[in-house]
Amino acid sequence: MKPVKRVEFIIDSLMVETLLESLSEINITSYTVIREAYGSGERGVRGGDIFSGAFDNSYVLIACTEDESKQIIETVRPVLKNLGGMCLVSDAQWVLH
Amino acid sequence: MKPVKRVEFIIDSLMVETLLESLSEINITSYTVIREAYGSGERGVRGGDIFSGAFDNSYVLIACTEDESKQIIETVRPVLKNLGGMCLVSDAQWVLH
Amino acid sequence: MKPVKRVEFIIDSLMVETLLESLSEINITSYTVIREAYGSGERGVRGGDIFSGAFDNSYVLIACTEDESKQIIETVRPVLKNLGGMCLVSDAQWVLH
Amino acid sequence: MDFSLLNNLIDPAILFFFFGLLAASVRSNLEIPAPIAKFFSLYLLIAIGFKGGVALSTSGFTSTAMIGIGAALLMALLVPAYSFLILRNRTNPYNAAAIAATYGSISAVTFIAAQQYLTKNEVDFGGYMTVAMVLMESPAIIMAVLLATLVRKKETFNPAHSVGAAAVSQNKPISLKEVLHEAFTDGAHLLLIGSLVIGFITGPAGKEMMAPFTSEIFKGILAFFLLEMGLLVARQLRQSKDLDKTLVSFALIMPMVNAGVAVTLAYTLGMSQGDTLLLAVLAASGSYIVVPAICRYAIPEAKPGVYFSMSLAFTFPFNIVVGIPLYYTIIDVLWN
Amino acid sequence: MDFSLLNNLIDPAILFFFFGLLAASVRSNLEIPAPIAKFFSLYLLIAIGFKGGVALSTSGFTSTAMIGIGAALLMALLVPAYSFLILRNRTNPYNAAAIAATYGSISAVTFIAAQQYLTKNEVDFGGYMTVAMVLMESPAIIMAVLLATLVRKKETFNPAHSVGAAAVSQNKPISLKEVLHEAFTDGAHLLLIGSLVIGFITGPAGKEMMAPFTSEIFKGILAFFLLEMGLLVARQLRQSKDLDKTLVSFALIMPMVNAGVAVTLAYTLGMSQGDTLLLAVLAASGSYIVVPAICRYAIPEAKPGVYFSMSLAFTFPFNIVVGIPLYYTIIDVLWN
Amino acid sequence: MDFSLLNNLIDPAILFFFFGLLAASVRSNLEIPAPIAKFFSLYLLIAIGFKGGVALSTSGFTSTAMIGIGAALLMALLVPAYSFLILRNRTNPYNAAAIAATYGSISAVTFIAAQQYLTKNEVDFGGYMTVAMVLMESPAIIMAVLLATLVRKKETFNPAHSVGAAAVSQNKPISLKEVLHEAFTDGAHLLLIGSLVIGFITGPAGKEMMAPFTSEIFKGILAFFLLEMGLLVARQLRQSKDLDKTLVSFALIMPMVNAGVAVTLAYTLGMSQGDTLLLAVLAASGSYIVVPAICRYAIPEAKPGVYFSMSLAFTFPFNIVVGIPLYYTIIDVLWN
Ligand SMILES: Nc1ncnc2c1ncn2[C@@H]1O[C@H](COP(=O)(O)O)[C@@H](O)[C@H]1O
Ligand SMILES: Nc1ncnc2c1ncn2[C@@H]1O[C@H](COP(=O)(O)O)[C@@H](O)[C@H]1O
Ligand SMILES: Nc1ncnc2c1ncn2[C@@H]1O[C@H](COP(=O)(O)O)[C@@H](O)[C@H]1O
Ligand code: NA
Ligand code: NA
Ligand code: NA
Repeated sequence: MKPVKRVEFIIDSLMVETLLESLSEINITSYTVIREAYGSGERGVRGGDIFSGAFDNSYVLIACTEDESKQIIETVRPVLKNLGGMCLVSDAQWVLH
Repeated sequence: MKPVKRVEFIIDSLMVETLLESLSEINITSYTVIREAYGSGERGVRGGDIFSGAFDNSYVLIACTEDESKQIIETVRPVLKNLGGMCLVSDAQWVLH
Repeated sequence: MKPVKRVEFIIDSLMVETLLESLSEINITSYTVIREAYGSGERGVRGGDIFSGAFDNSYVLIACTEDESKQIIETVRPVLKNLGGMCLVSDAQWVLH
Repeated sequence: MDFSLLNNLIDPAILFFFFGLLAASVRSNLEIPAPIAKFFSLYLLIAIGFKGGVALSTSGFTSTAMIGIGAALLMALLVPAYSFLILRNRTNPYNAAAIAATYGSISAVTFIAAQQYLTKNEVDFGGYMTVAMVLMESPAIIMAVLLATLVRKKETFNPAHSVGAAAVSQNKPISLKEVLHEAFTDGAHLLLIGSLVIGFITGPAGKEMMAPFTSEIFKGILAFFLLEMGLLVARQLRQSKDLDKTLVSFALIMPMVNAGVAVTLAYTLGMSQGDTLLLAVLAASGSYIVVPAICRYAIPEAKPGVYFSMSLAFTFPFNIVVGIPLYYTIIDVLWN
Repeated sequence: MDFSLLNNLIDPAILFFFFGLLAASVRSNLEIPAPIAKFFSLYLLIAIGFKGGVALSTSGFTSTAMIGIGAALLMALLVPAYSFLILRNRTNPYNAAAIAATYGSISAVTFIAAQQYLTKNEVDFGGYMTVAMVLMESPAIIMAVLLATLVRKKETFNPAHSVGAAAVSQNKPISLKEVLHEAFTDGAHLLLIGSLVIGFITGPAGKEMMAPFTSEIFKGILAFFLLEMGLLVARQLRQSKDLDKTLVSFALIMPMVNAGVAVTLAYTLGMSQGDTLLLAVLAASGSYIVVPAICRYAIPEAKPGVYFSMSLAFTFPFNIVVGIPLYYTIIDVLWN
Repeated sequence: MDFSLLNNLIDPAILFFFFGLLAASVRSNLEIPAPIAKFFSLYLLIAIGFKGGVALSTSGFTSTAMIGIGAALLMALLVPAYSFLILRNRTNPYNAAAIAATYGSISAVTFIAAQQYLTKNEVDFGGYMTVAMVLMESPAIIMAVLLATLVRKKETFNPAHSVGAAAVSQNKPISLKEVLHEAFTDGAHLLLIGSLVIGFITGPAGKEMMAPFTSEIFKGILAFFLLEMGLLVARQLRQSKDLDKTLVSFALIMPMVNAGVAVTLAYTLGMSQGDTLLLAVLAASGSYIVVPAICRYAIPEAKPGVYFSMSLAFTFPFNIVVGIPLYYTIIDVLWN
């Protein structure tokens, strides 16, 4: 087991692809995405309806080192600022295999 | 970054709407829901089949202050008691944007 | 509230059923599964396409005691080794009900 | 006309059901995505309700219709009553109440399979039997809730017996009003009623517009859905290995008993052969959609795994494979 | 021929819309799985686009077609312009711009309902009106973005007024180029164009191959989709209880104003009755798919809840239930 | 009859494939929800299997059928054998084995496209070719597993070469028995077999019941599915920018080589033109569903990205766009 940072964020589904591309540019290529999350926040209710995914959120989970987590945050923050969402960072143990 | 509580719970999908309404009454209006989780617990296997969502669980994630987390727990607990499910609370850092 | 371990792992959807059966043999029968996660890791992009679920990941969450968490890890590790995926362990508080 | 078992079995839709059973039992990774299966289930409800409504709009509420509907309502009260009496001392009384509700109510897919069987054998039946089906959902649920309340009252005097269950029930038992709300607003139930009413209002003109969707591709979607049912039944069978012998026997024998009562009743009332088969199938089938969904709230002390498995893993395939042709063979002998 | 309101309402598809409204308002748990609803929405776009393309391939781009398309384009510029002028001082100016775009653009489902209405009443209409619909999507969006840019410029001189909004807008406002890219590559929009072109290329031969899918089962799928729309509208209505009275009035009155302008224009240009109804409906309807999707990026200062609710919860049902037969009744009087 | 490239391309289903390619390449947000795409894929398997079974039930297992099936089996052994020999030294040997399996097996959608092409050009073909398709899935997989085992044995003697791969393989390599189980119980494979058998059992009577679903709306659903395939191919192409030149050439040239071998074989055996095109397309196409799903377990040392991309992003579009009309033109010349 090795200590890692567990970065999770909720963003607009339409931004996921773009964001993952930005992350791959800073060599973050490991992640997990769960589509079709919906929710509510400062900008009101979002998702749960059918319209072209435009109002759907996605949940993204990344396990990484502390340094990487900082880089991820810097990449995600402007997206959150512009289009809403949230990002949490917590501690976890990575099971080596 | 600001420390927050990360409250997550699994409840029967049919209760999600009602529960979110109860939460909004105590001014908790930020949350994320992932539908179509399934699982197993004390009450046996639940979900994964097709029947009208009746046996489906939903996963709800809320980032909030410690005080809010206590209020949420009090709202969720009776639902868990009646219809099963689980609720976990952990620590996280909220990325300010 | 009682302290628990929060074990979460991402594995190939096709392995979920088999794995859950292995877990039930060691008396771990409480879990939550979210299907249709997709992601990327050492083995490249996985999932997000339509083909028979073969490339889809699933997200599994288990709240358990520390001892149980060790057993779970031992059961999951060979699957991760063979077919990829990841497993994180963190701390949480279980809301009693 | 050959009403043999085999004749029923070579229907492609039924064969897809067997194929599903087989695929799941060799542990194939074949699966119908859940949203698709839900869609099929909604589709079948719409199609069956709509067609019933249209049929009703041409036939009207004749006395034949009233007799058919009345007989169905009677069965919806009788079946849960005697089921509960039979099971009360043989299993946990809460389970008994929930099982009573399950068997008092109906399985729409079994009803559809019976209609297909009749159509194939060119036997007529009335659109009002769909109304009968709709009306059979709720009485069973209400009876079961009343039974459970009765059990709960008894338990309070005798708390030593089942501490766990009593603890649950003390915890704000759901009111009959809430149960009725759940029963009537349940999606599947409401959709059936809505489609029936729409079919009734729009009549043959509406039918013509909707026919390619609600009638022509019906068989194909039914086949697809039965494939999913086969997969599901086989998986449920695997999970219910440890189901009580008594309950398994109940799930396999009661359909015949209930069908027998229904056939006797229909015979006495002079119902037609087609309507009689449908009544028999309504009585013989158990709900695995609406009732389990409601009983979880209404009778939280009962184990969903039990009544759901009985109805889905045993009674459903029994009726599809053996029951329908069997009941019809008997009806055919009696009526001629 | 009876163009009464009732005649429109007894269409099964419209009845399913009402049923959806009802089911959601009694808080039924009825729901169409999201992927299915998305599929229906894609299906309708393909079917409508394809059929329009086929129709166009037989009629060709005649002067009648050009007039219809031209009139639509004019409406797509006029509607957002005067809508913005009306709303500018009555609500937040960013909201005003987004609402202008919403009403300048169109609702494909309303268009489909109008086509169904015409077909049922055996009134002809041109395939080029589908082209007109497609072309109406973008101008409104572009105008709205320009308006928002204007508002943003003003705000910078007068920052005290709306600090929050200004803060957002300073934060890299999206460029017109990006907006255009979003507008043209939006899935719904592109699919409509693609299907139109494919229908045009393959013509009647293609139609024959595709007809069972794109035409015959169309009504059934439309009924299913309108059921979902009913559920959605009712839920949206619940969420928009606190919507400003002014905006609600706008959402209910403007459709009639826009239809009136469109009918006048069509009358002047000598368009046919069928084409005129379609033009009126295009003008009267508001977008709840493409435009809200794009405005979130293009005018992030506006509240999606507002314009989305206005168009979905008020204007859409108004047009479906009252608007279409009303506009046609007027057209029928004027033209004869 | 005009077997030109253009004639194939103006099929609406093929045009939707191009449209999908285009939409994804302009980075549209157009997407078919995954469960819907999976449903279409299941639907196509059922429809194709069922129709093949019905055809077989009328024609029976004649010697013509046996020759067609035999030829297909021969191709299923030949193609992986020579593919492996060609690739062995040009890429990682595990990848070579997996690619061999991929190309030895088949693409059902390509097969369907070829059937559509023949139907459109009014050329007959036998239902047994569907049996041939089904039988071609497994031999290729078995061969590939045997090849991989061979490679593994060699590696153990020479561990320095590829430490990583050896490490993986030491880690409980999956047994041939397990692989066979996976291959035969794979959902797609099993569904094809099941539908074939059901079609065979129910024959023309079953066909009549199922036709509106399995035949009439087939073209529309195929169009929808090919739209999704277009989106997917374009995205896969983007991801496989760094694919080895050698492998890309293989993916584009081998289809023609394999088709050539198949045509020669068919010519020698005196097969009909229609059957020959189908055999050529079976030989020329590569699997991107069943084989990649199984190779991940059976040959974990190989990179799924590689063989999946080759077959989906290069070979599939090549066959759909160029291959089918090209092969048929050649066959038409040779046979007349
Ligand atoms: N405190 C929170 N807890 C959980 N999810 C949140 C929270 N705040 C925002 N979200 C999610 O992020 C999305 C956008 O948030 P916002 O930008 O605040 O409207 C919401 O629709 C939620 O899904
Ligand atoms: N220990 C656990 N870990 C993860 N999920 C759980 C756990 N216990 C319960 N759940 C989830 O909560 C649902 C209801 O639990 P129960 O009321 O215990 O049957 C289950 O179907 C699971 O999805
Ligand atoms: N660091 C990570 N963070 C989040 N998810 C991961 C990570 N590494 C692997 N995964 C998930 O596990 C799957 C298999 O990983 P791998 O075996 O590394 O290819 C990926 O497709 C991801 O969904
Ligand atoms: Na019954
Ligand atoms: Na408009
Ligand atoms: Na091949």
